[in-house]
Amino acid sequence: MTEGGKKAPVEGVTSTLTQVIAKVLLVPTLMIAVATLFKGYAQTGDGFSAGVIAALAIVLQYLAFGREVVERYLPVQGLGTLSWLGLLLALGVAAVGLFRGDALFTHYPAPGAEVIHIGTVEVITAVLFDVGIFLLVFGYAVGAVRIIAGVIQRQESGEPEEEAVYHDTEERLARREERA
Amino acid sequence: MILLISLTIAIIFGAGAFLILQRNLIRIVIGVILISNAANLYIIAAGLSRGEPPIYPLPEGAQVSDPLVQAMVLTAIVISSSIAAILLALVYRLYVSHDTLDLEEISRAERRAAERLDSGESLDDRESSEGRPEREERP
Amino acid sequence: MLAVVAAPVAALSGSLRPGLAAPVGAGIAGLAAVATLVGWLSGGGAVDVAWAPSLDLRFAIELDGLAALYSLLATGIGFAVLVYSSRYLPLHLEHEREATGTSDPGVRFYFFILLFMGSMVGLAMAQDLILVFVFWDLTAIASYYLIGFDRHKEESRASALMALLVTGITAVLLLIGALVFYAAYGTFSIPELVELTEPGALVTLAGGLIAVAGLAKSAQVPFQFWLPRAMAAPTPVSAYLHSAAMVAAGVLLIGRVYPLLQKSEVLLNALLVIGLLSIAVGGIIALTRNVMKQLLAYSTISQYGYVVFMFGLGGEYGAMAASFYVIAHALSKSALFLTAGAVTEATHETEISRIGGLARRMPLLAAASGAAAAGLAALPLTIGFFKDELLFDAALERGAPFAGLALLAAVLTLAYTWRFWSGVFLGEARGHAERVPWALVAPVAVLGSLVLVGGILVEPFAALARDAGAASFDAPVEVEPAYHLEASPENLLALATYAIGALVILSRPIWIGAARAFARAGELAGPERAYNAALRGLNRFSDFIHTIEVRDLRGRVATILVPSGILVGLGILATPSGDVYRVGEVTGDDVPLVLALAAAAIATVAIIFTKKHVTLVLVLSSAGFATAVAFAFFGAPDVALVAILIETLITLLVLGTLKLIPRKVLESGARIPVRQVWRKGSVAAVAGATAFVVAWGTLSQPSAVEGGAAARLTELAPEAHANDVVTVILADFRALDTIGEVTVVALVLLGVATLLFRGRLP
Amino acid sequence: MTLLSLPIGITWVLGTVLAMLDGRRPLVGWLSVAGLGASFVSVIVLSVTVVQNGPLEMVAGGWPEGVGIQLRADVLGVTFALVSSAVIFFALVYEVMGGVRSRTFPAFVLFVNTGLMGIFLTGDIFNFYVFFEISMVAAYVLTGYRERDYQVRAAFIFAIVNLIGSVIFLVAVGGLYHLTGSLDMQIVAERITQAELAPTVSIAAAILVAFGLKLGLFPFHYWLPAVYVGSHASVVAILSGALANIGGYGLLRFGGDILPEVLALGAPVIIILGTASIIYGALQAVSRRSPAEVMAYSAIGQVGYILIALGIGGPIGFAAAVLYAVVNSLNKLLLFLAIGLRGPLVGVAFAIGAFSVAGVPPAPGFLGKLALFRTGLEMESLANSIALVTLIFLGGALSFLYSFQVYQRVYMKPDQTPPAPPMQTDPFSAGGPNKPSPLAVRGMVVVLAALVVAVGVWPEPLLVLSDGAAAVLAGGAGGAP
Repeated sequence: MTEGGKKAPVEGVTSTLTQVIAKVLLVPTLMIAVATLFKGYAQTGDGFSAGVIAALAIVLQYLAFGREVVERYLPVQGLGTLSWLGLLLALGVAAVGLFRGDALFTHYPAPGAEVIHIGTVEVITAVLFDVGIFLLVFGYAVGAVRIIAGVIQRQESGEPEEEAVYHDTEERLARREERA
Repeated sequence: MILLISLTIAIIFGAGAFLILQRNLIRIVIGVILISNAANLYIIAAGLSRGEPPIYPLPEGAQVSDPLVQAMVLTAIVISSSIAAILLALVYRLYVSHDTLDLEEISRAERRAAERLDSGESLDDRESSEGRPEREERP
Repeated sequence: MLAVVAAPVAALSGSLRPGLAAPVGAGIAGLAAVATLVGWLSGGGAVDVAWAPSLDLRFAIELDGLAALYSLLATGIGFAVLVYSSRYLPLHLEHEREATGTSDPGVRFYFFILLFMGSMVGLAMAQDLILVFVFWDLTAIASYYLIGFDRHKEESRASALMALLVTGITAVLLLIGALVFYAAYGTFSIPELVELTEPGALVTLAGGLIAVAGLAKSAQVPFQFWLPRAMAAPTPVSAYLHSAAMVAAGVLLIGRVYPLLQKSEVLLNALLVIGLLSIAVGGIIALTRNVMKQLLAYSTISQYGYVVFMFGLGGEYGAMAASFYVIAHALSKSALFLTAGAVTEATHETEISRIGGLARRMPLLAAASGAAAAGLAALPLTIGFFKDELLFDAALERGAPFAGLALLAAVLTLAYTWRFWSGVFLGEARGHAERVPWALVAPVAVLGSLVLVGGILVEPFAALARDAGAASFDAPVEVEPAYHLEASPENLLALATYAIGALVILSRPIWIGAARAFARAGELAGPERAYNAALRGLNRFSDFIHTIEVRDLRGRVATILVPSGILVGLGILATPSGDVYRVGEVTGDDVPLVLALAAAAIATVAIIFTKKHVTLVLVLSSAGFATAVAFAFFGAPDVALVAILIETLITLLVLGTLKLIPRKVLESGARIPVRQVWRKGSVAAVAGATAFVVAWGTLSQPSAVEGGAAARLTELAPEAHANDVVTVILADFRALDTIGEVTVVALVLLGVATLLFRGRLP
Repeated sequence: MTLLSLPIGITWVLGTVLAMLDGRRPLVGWLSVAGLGASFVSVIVLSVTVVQNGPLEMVAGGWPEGVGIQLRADVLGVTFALVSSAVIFFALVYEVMGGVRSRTFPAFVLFVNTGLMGIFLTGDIFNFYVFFEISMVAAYVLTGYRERDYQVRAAFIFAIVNLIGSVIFLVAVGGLYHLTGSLDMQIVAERITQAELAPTVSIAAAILVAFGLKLGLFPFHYWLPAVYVGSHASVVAILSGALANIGGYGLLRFGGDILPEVLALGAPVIIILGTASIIYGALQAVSRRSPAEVMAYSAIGQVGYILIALGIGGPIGFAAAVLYAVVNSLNKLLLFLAIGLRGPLVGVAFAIGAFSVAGVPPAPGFLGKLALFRTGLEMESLANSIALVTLIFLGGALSFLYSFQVYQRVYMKPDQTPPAPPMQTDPFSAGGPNKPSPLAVRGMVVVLAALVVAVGVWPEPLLVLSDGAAAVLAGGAGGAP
């Protein structure tokens, strides 16, 4: 998307505009995401929405700056793994109850018991669970975009598509020739 | 209201079905997304007790929306949309190996495969090139 | 006694070393024969343990007279056959190797023939119908592999399949029969059933089903066609199959369930008719055959026809005579088959017309098989004499016409037996003949001498048959075969047999044409032709519907949508729909919701008419947003938020994917002919209508949310330290759903990575 | 409580860990095998407990029933869990022995297992849907495993069709909730009786379609041959041996347990569909040339038997349906694994599978046939009984025919000549299409065949399970106490 081509002047303007907006929006969006995550118990929103919001912030960077720039300046490598770590965290929260002889997914403190507050944030295991989901969704969305960006780059760098597949069918080659 | 909702659901579902019946794979995927939308709308309508959002403090005596269907729909939306993502990946993969997004062409390849089986050949005989290299990791 | 059942297992270990297989197998067979004999003499024994109590299945076996008879045959003749094959098989394999260039160790042979023997013994002893069925099918499996032993020959494979199909499919009738009994009496045990059953339609039905299975296995009309085909097997297999196993299993089954069968007059008469038909068909065709093994095969059909006939005659004599007949026939027939094998080894010929005069070159073989042939033809001083005596006894007991039929049957036997023996051993010498190893002759000699011994010392054999007859008849049997040098009816009939037999043999040129015409008619219109036609027809029909499916059905989603619509429609039609449907009312508050819904519907319909893919995606997302707005008006802000976020994300992903694919490919197949539009449109209409009916029908019902789970969840939310009930449901009450949902999300990422990125996580 | 979570949890956690590792490494492969083995053992322990002490229940989160999601293990559930778990285990061992070719294969297999265990052990209809999606998503990707052209095609067809099925099922779940106000299976079963019949029936029709699609029931079968022929052997074994169980279990659970009245009403339709399936599948299978194709069409037919038994219902009918489903899973596992191999010994395994399909003892198929005939004889009217028994007999005869026609064509050859390559899959080794598969893999399949025979020889545990499962269903609304 960074290549201008014939429409370079127009795209140049738009991309500069997007770049500015993207730069400005990055940090606030991430903050909103974190707020959505921790305030979810009181208000609309939860780990899931928070994850998507945060991811959209990153995606915007991709759209504005292109893959190479983003990956140089932002630590986005390995975010796909992050999603699985998030799932592991959520599973861990789920299993806590089992180790204490309670049912699966028993959250602590128990229903009705006193909850410790740090500021307005309640310290309960359910929040930890939401953090896991946040990580997972964030990792998922960014990961998916990175994959698409990766494939685009593969295509643009002229790497043969066959590399990605096992084999060619005759008819496919014929069709390709026809198009060329 | 019930009738209106039902009609909307029917329209969305019918439109989705129409798209699923198309030949273009992208349209098929969109059709699947649409029928999922219809299902989600149906579920939220299934809890048809509209009222205040179920967030404490609840207004005294007010009708509260059914929170359970909301949770269900949330789950269903997430699942259906992420599955749409995997369908898209499959579509791309089909494009890479068949160089087309036309279902007819793909069915034709399927028919040819069936004929090959009938004539006692292996599916692998013709479609794979000899001595194809193992899929190696790129550095 | 149980050592017998273990035979196949031991054989397997022996067959690991090819050289050892033969002696080990023969040794086991011999031991088993001795064990059975001892077991019988010491009064038998029984094992009865629960097998699968839930289905009332019992592993019930008993060494009664019937079991002893067939076990002795299976193991004893098995022993002879194994000794024979220890020499024959290497020769056979040698020929095959020359023919195909491949070598085959042949251990399969020993494994399956011992499996055959073991299951035959098991079958003989089984007292539980399901157990009978199990062993029954085991014999079918073993015979399948033995008949198809020469795997490279198309003929043997087709024959093996035919034998398996005919006997295997009819075996299911045995199962059904057993279940009919079980449904009525709650037991599979034969002795118990014998006590419980009363004559009536049920016994006729169930017994008839079982009898059909038995008749098919014994190659009786109209199932006879598989047996001659089965001659494609190596000769020892044929010998065994015909005399002591497979075919004998059929009459064994009939003997086993005979106490049940004889409660039905209809069944007995049916047995009579089928027995007679088989005697006639088998006998007449045997007279026309030229290939040795073919002649013997048709003779087997005829001979077991006798046995069935005798069961049909019924009574004390019938039951006992049938058992005795099986012994006599088994000894003779196995000897004759082995003779045929030895002769073929010596001369490399299979047709009677191409050999002759072998008596001088192979005197011992000629004598031994002569004894066997005499036994089959029921000459005096052989055990065969008594079999016919008993036959005549049984027939006479039933009435003079039956005696006449029995006489004709005996004449046929005499004629074709003579044709076989004289054709091979008498006349002028033709062709060359090599020496055959002793192991190919000795078993014939032993069996032949047994035939003679039986002719003099008949009592042991008679005792065995009496015991067996008692088991079949369900009462003690007091029949004593012996020579009576007087003009008793039996003796007169026997003499008549010899006289007419001689006439028939001498008048061969007169009737042979008619007999051939009969055989030819059978080939043209017989059951074998029906079998082949059915097989071909089925395959052709299958190809036909497959073409239809591949051409018209594969890849057609409509094949799901339309039947679904029909199903739902049927459901609606089948149920009363008085005031099920409600229109519901629209109040002023609903207007925003109505507008949002309308927007969603309009945007959705717009998608159909959008051509360009990018526009398509944007219209799609607007439809999604409209739906999200509708969610908000349903009082579901959480849902609305997530819906909007997700919609944004998915729009980006779709656009991204579209970017990966060239525009030309992207548009491929996007336009469809008008005709298809109408067809697809109507299918879509059906789908939409179905959705409408389901939605309207259910939504019209008063919502059961009051008093439902939702209210309690709302009440309990503060307990879980939360204000937003939806969130607490997601994170606590139904956290299992949530974690499942996000697992799907994570899996999708992994899946996309697998498909596009070689499974590396980005 | 832990016992109930283990079958679901073990593979869930392990799958999460393995998703981050390279599944082609043998260590990772064997780790996944160990995990599945542990899961399988936990299912066995759970089954024994359930059979001896009655159902186990647990509400997630420790909330009262009806608030949280209830997990419940009854005999019906554990029976299906047991057989599915076993099928997946063997398929995975098979693939790991032969060499996994994709990074993600073991993880996806573990997640299929997680989803299935969840389905069989949950007592909540929406939770059922969620687990259903977990196993389906994993299966969509697995279907494309090895990524040949025809495998990608298969994956796409499979995904589209099953997504339609999922949506239809989701609608049914929503409808049930609307009518009863609850998602708990027991409560739904109690309350649904008070709802109007018409909407209930339309929901039931939706459920039938959804699970019929999963089973590959005629006329919802069209996706099945392409997928079963195209996909890799171990994947097809999982799809047909484990995943198809969702359909059978779902119909039993939703039909027999939750909507017994509607099931009774719809019995004729179900029996007719089953009949059509048997005839159609068997007729198609007769002339197919490749073993995979024959068995694919056979699968369509075999499903029909389950439907018939379900339609007849009652303790005997339900028991027969469960029994047949289990036996069918084992057959398909064995056959499809054998089809993927070549070389000596493979024929033996295929033969045992074929004998089982044809209902020849001692392979366990005959138990299924026996139970079915017994069910057929249970019909109220004599004419129906005769018609049904004749039909099952004909179906059995055809299965005899197609199993052995193809067996002869492909396997009954002299041992020494290289067998014609079985049609479907690529060889394990890179040594060309006629090279025999590794001995260890072939050995494993033969061992599997022996185990299958063992089930037939000592059927008592299976019978106890199927009878117990039937007792759960025949117990009427709400299932076991």
